[in-house]
Amino acid sequence: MSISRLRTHVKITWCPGCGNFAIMNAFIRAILELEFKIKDIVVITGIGCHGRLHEYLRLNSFHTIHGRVLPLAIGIKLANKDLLVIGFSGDGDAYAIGINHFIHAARRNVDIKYIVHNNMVFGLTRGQVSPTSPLGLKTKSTPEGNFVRPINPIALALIAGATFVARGFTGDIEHLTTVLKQALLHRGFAFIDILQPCVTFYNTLPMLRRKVYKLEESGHDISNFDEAMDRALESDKIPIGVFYKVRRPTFEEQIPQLKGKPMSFRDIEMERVLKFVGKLV
Amino acid sequence: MSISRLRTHVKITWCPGCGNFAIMNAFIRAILELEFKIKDIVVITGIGCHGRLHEYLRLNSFHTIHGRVLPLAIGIKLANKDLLVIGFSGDGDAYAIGINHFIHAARRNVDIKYIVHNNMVFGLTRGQVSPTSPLGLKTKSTPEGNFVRPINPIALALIAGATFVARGFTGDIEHLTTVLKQALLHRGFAFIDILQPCVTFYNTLPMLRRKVYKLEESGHDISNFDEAMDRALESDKIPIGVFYKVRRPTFEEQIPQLKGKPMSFRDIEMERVLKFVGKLV
Amino acid sequence: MKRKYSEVKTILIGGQAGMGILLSGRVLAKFFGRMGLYTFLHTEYPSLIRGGHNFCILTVGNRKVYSQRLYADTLIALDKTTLEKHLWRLKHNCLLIIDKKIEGDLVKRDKFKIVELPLDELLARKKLPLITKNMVMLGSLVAILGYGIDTMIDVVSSVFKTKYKTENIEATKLGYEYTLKNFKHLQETFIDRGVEKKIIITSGNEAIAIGAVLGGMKIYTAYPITPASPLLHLLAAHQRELDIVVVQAEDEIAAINIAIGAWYAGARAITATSGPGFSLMCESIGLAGLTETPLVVILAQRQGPSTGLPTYTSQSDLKLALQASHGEFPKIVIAPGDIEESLVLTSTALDLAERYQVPVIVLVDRYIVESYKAIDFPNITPLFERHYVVEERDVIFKRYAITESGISPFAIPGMGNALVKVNSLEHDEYGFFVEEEKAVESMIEKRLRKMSTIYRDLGESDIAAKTYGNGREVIVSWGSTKGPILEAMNILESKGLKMKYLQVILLAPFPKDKIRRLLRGCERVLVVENNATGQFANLLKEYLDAEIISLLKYNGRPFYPEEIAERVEEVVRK
Amino acid sequence: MKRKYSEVKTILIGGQAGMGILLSGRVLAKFFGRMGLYTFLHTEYPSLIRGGHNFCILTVGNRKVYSQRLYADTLIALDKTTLEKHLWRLKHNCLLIIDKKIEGDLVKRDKFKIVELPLDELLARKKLPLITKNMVMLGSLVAILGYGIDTMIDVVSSVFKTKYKTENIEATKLGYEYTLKNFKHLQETFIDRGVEKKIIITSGNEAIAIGAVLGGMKIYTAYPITPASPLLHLLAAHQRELDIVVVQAEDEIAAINIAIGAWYAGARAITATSGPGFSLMCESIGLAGLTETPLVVILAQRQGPSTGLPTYTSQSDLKLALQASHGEFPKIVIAPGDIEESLVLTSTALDLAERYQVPVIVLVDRYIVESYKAIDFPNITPLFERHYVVEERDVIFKRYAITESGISPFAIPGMGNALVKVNSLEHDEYGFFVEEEKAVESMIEKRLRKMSTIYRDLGESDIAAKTYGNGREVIVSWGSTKGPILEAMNILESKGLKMKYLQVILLAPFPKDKIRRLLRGCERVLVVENNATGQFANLLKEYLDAEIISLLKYNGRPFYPEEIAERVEEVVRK
Ligand SMILES: Cc1ncc(C[n+]2csc(CCOP(=O)(O)OP(=O)(O)O)c2C)c(N)n1
Ligand SMILES: Cc1ncc(C[n+]2csc(CCOP(=O)(O)OP(=O)(O)O)c2C)c(N)n1
Ligand code: SF4
Ligand code: SF4
Ligand SMILES: [Mg+2]
Ligand SMILES: [Mg+2]
Repeated sequence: MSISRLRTHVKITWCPGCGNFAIMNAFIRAILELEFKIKDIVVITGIGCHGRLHEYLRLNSFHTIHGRVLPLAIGIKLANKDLLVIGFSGDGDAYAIGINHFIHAARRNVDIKYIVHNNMVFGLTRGQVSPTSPLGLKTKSTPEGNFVRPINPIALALIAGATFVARGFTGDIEHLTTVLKQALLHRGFAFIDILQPCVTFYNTLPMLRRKVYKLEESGHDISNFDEAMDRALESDKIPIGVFYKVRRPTFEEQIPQLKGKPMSFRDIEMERVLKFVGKLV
Repeated sequence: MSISRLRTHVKITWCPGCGNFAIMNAFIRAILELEFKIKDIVVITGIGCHGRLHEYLRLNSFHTIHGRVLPLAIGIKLANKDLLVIGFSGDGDAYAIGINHFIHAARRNVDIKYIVHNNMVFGLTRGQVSPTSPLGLKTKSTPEGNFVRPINPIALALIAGATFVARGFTGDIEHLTTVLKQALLHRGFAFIDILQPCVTFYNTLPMLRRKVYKLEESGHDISNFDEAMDRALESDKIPIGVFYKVRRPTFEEQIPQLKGKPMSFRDIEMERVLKFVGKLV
Repeated sequence: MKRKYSEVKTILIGGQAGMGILLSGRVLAKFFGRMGLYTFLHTEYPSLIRGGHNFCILTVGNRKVYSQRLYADTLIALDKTTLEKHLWRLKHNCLLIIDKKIEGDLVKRDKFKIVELPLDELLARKKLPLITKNMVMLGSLVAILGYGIDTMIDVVSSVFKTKYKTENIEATKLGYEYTLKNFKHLQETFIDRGVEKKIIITSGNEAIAIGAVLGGMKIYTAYPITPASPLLHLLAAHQRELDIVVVQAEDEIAAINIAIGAWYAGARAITATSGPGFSLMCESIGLAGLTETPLVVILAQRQGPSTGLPTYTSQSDLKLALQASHGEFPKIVIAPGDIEESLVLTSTALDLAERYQVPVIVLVDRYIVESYKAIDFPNITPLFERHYVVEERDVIFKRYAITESGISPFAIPGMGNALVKVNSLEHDEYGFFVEEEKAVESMIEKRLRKMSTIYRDLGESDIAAKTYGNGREVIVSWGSTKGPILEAMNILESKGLKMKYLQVILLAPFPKDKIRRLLRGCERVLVVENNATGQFANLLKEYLDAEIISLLKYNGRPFYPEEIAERVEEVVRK
Repeated sequence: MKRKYSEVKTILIGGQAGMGILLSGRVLAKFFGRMGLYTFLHTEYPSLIRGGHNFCILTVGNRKVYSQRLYADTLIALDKTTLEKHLWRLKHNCLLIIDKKIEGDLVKRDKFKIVELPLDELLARKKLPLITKNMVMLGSLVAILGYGIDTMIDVVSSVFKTKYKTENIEATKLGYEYTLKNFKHLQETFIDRGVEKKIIITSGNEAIAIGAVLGGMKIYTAYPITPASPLLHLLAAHQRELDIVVVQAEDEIAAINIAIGAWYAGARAITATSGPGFSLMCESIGLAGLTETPLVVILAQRQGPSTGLPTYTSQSDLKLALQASHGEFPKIVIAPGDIEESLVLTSTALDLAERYQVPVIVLVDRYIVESYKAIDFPNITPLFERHYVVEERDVIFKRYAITESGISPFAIPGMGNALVKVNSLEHDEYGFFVEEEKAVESMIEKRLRKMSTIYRDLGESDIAAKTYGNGREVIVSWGSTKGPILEAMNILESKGLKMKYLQVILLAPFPKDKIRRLLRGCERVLVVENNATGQFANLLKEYLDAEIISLLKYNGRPFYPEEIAERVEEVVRK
């Protein structure tokens, strides 16, 4: 299958040079290479430039309201655990309005994938400060420079209990594709923060190119939590790749009722209800 | 001044033996010992058993809706930076519905104090699982035992950028008072997670007594972030005391307009407005 | 068997929180149920864990009992406060079962029949824990009413599964025997046995749980909040046997979005909350509306605004339910009037949500969900017809096909090969974003046409509105005021005043034609509601020419039938 | 100076996003302002960052211009799409300024006056960047209209502070000179100079900013959202000079709670948002309501529901604004009708909020906040009377003292020695939790009495409603439809049809008596609003006996005066 098999007819409206292109392409490649069953994939996107992705993907999709990608994804997965459920957010979507769901989804270890387009700025609303904007960044809402310390999504995910934590970079599609593939194959909550430039409001590409290095080329042990945390807290250089991966029972695996047919397709068993009502006599 | 000076006439309705008593008493002692100006203290409480605290304190207070203690506290502090602003939450209030505000308040380093009554359960709503409930805990909403990993508030606060991070324990009022005093004297966002039993729904007291030890008695360096993080991630023993303390410019200190009189008491300067309107010609 | 119609007796039980007051009420209701008597149990407690005054009013009858009554035939007082607070409720010659410790100044001994139990002494003697005091009193009551103790022991054993089971049984026996020994002279004959039918005692929350499962709910997700959380506890406790999944979310916004996700993926889901949580859900209700994703939200009202009075009832969220979220989209709002209807309409809500692909809000309140009522063993038939289609072609599904009814075929991702695209932005038939004027208009019009379709389908149905009784004077109400109104009609009828009562169930789309028809020729109506601004009366005003007299109550307490009857008499007289 | 009344000309500028279309409109408006002409600038752009068609319509006149017009006298087309999309708007003999690259099939050359500019060539020759194309065209227009270039250069320099300043000036000159040289024969005389007054060009957002500061706003906090975010940008950029603090919150719930905290501590604060954010704020609006904390929320409506059409206008959030939050509490909802009123009423809102200690919702919309209008230099007087008291005694302040007006004295913590206790639970006069029936009732009644007090104070005032013109036929509207209606009245008057227009500003408490009085004897009214269900018309229906004819528009676009005039003529004729 070629990439176009997964594209709709819809014209892309991202700014030329935007990092979203790389994310889309790497994602399509990962899906194709892993030969997932197309009809069983569901993509959820939040509101933001990143959110338009769903328009371009010939996949089941739900373009939801700002900040609520994760609870929606959890609902989908609980309804039908046979679906491959992938959420996409922007850094505003994920870490400003939506950070509570992020922490809680990570600790639950629901088997969903979460991909954050981190351009360190609010794109669609035309350039305000975001929780990942670096100190000093001048934006429309911080004209004298941001003075609030950026959050560290990788470290937060680790602390929150995510079982797969990675960072991607749109400047290296090959690498990004590999990371995405690993995430898609992980069983449990898989989180990837992808550093992408917003060429219109904050072009991080040159800075990122200078700073990134690959974890897998630096002898990093992805099964070691402490090491993952140390890397997450690095600030001069920016490691990309998988920080941490561990297999823990997923949320669904711990709910006995979920064994068997997906909830969506089950019928009602009358004896069960009768038994329940019987107790009220 | 005696403790009763800071008590209202309102009868306390907490269950006998509840940890909230210790928190209230330690807090009152801390306030009295530090000789703060009573009229300049504002206490904010969220919804939960802990929230009734405001009824018992003869202090300015705002008993607000569930989960929103921190933004309210920030608003108060910005309006009048001369107030000592102290927020109280429960673990549900702070870490379930309110965790986004927690992360963002910590990174902003607003000069407010945040005290969480962590009884690892939802008390007022009669015993459901909370984000800090341990694995296996049977509650009304997890009758077969909680299987979602608890969050680690101390580690989250550290990662989020809080400049004062501590843990208290209601089983040791002396120690709790000392910790509270340090928090109240800290300039910036001071966070204390206080382990308290809920004698009605989850009595943690025996377990806690067994596990706690004091950081200050174990050679802990509160200026060392990495060390703080290591201690935060301990699981067999439970360290109490101050994990981390650093002085960084507060949010307010970085806003030049806030210098001088509190915003609440300022007038309008007409020339400023005229100048602004003049630009629209 | 001789049966006096409408014989009801009222028992009030009160004490401090933690004394097992509410539980005593339920035990007693179960007991009477086994004896073939119907009951209604109203409870009241403050928003505290310990301390504070709790009480419950159990009204018993040999026909269905629709609400508690204002005045008591029997008072079981575990503390002095109970006696002080409720003295005004006690009928002449009322039976008092009290702890001997209670100082008696308050009680004019000649006015009442008094059973004083030396509780501490009795329990100490048998080495029983103090928390079984309430059971001693229930045993005592059983003795006074002339019943045998066996059924009561049965009930007690069924309620206390493990913890303190034997202690509670012992305590019950203790009270029974002590009373037989010392107060046999006070024995009275109680209401004759009623029916032979199988009676169940259920709270509104339990009824909703049954209705939810019968309607095919597979996922329940909520954030705890009074008075909706008992539903969470119940469903969590029984999730395995009911074959459902229960998730406690991190907040109400997460809860409702989990539910929306589940519906999108084909599983019926419900979330329940009360005012504060519902306010938080507004944005997401609009998401369901625009994306035409089915959704059921149960709003159990309590006294607001804001945190307000968390444990007290109210009907003050009607207007918000009708306009929850910015923008305009079709939705259904239904208000069951009692526990039986809560069961049926929860099933119905699930069906309607999927049929019309709209959010359905089920408006109940603290008074419905936390009251207990004896009802006949319900008709357990599932309402579980699915309304989706399966498209096997590998195409992008026309999820928003423009149709005359406004209803587009509903497909589920993963079923069939077609892809299902859903969009919170305005969209074309396939779910792609559009901004062009004509395209926008036609999608908005399609969506709003559903409202007419729903109106056409339901506006004249039994779900829309029902009448009871017949008479020149008319009462109109919605929701939980139904019970007290029906009881008030009983009271009035016994005084020779026949009433007609119109219960409106469907609040959106508003069944204006049916209401107009049912009230034709009627010059004035009394509208009864539990709020301060007459929200429903104002709604009615738009469609009705009759004079509207509002009877409002807004102190967090439900109406008592006596209050309504009194007001009706006032109105009629003037 | 000779002056023809009501001479207006309309210029449409279109091109792709990123071509500086909207900016061109503003530059031109400023230019005309300096020439003593009034303008109204309407803009339209899709919810995208790049690509997609942007356009703006600038209507110019020598008297105040209240809205854009439907048909254009001049078209400036930077791309072909502009020509295709707007051909229908072009008047006969319309002036076309187009990029020479655009293929001319579409344009019937004899119908129009055409200025073709070889933009790429011209710019390349001068080594100017392509993003200055728009300025070449503006220069060209200035030449055709027979103006000198100096004022335009002035305006351009003032708009481009640093970046590309000289390039833009050069480009403007280039267009001016090229046109003078090649198209002097097309020169036309434009509208005569209007006034000598000082005119400012302001958007609704700018007007709100001015009003906010004049009303004493000290803290502005918001989460970015279209179309409210320009207000955030503006206030952030000027926070130091305006002596205010601007905080971008982590979400709308944080924003509104920061505002509530600020008000509690005595600083006036505002948050602004649009539908999705407002829906999220509902719970907190109830918090302000119950705790009687003043609050001002600006709701800039856009087309919903849900994410909907983020960059398009709507008036569909009225009902939510009226019932934002569960429960019942007094609130004020005011809807400015235009940019001038947005300024004044924002100040007023701050004053009313503190005076009555209620949440005040200022309902504007995308059409008001993102349109630009030439207005006379406003009367810059602050509305900054404080309404709090200072209690020096060391007591717990009776923050909720029961008063006849319902308004309790307002104190601020830290001012004076009294302690101020505020409670989201129902409370007594001191702010302590109460559940007792009588106490609850009297506090609810006290709060609701404020609604009557506000009604008494404002119901007959100018803030309630205003009328314009006089005639048998009546139009009623609220909010931003005012502009197009006033223009429609001009059109109709020129055809001999005089209209009366009633603008309702206060939506809660609804000024029913004033409206009834102003519409006495009127048999039918045309209600104009930007939504699909006639939310305001339904409200009016409750209070008015006249026949209501609704003119609705719900495709995200504002009304054009021509559409309204046409509908009026239809109604009158039939
Ligand atoms: C409740 C709500 N608040 C605000 C918005 C406005 N909004 C749309 S996208 C966005 C943030 C965009 O930033 P990010 O998530 O980083 O996405 P990007 O555009 O950078 O990809 C905001 C605040 C909204 N749609 N809904
Ligand atoms: C929006 C909203 N959701 C839910 C509730 C119900 N509620 C009240 S307190 C509480 C949690 C209590 O737990 P915690 O914060 O740990 O406080 P505790 O009672 O244990 O001190 C909840 C869910 C509410 N008041 N508001
Ligand atoms: S604004 Fe930034 S994030 Fe959005 S499409 Fe353009 S470059 Fe990409
Ligand atoms: S329920 Fe628990 S937290 Fe609440 S008062 Fe009782 S012991 Fe304390
Ligand atoms: Mg971003
Ligand atoms: Mg707790």
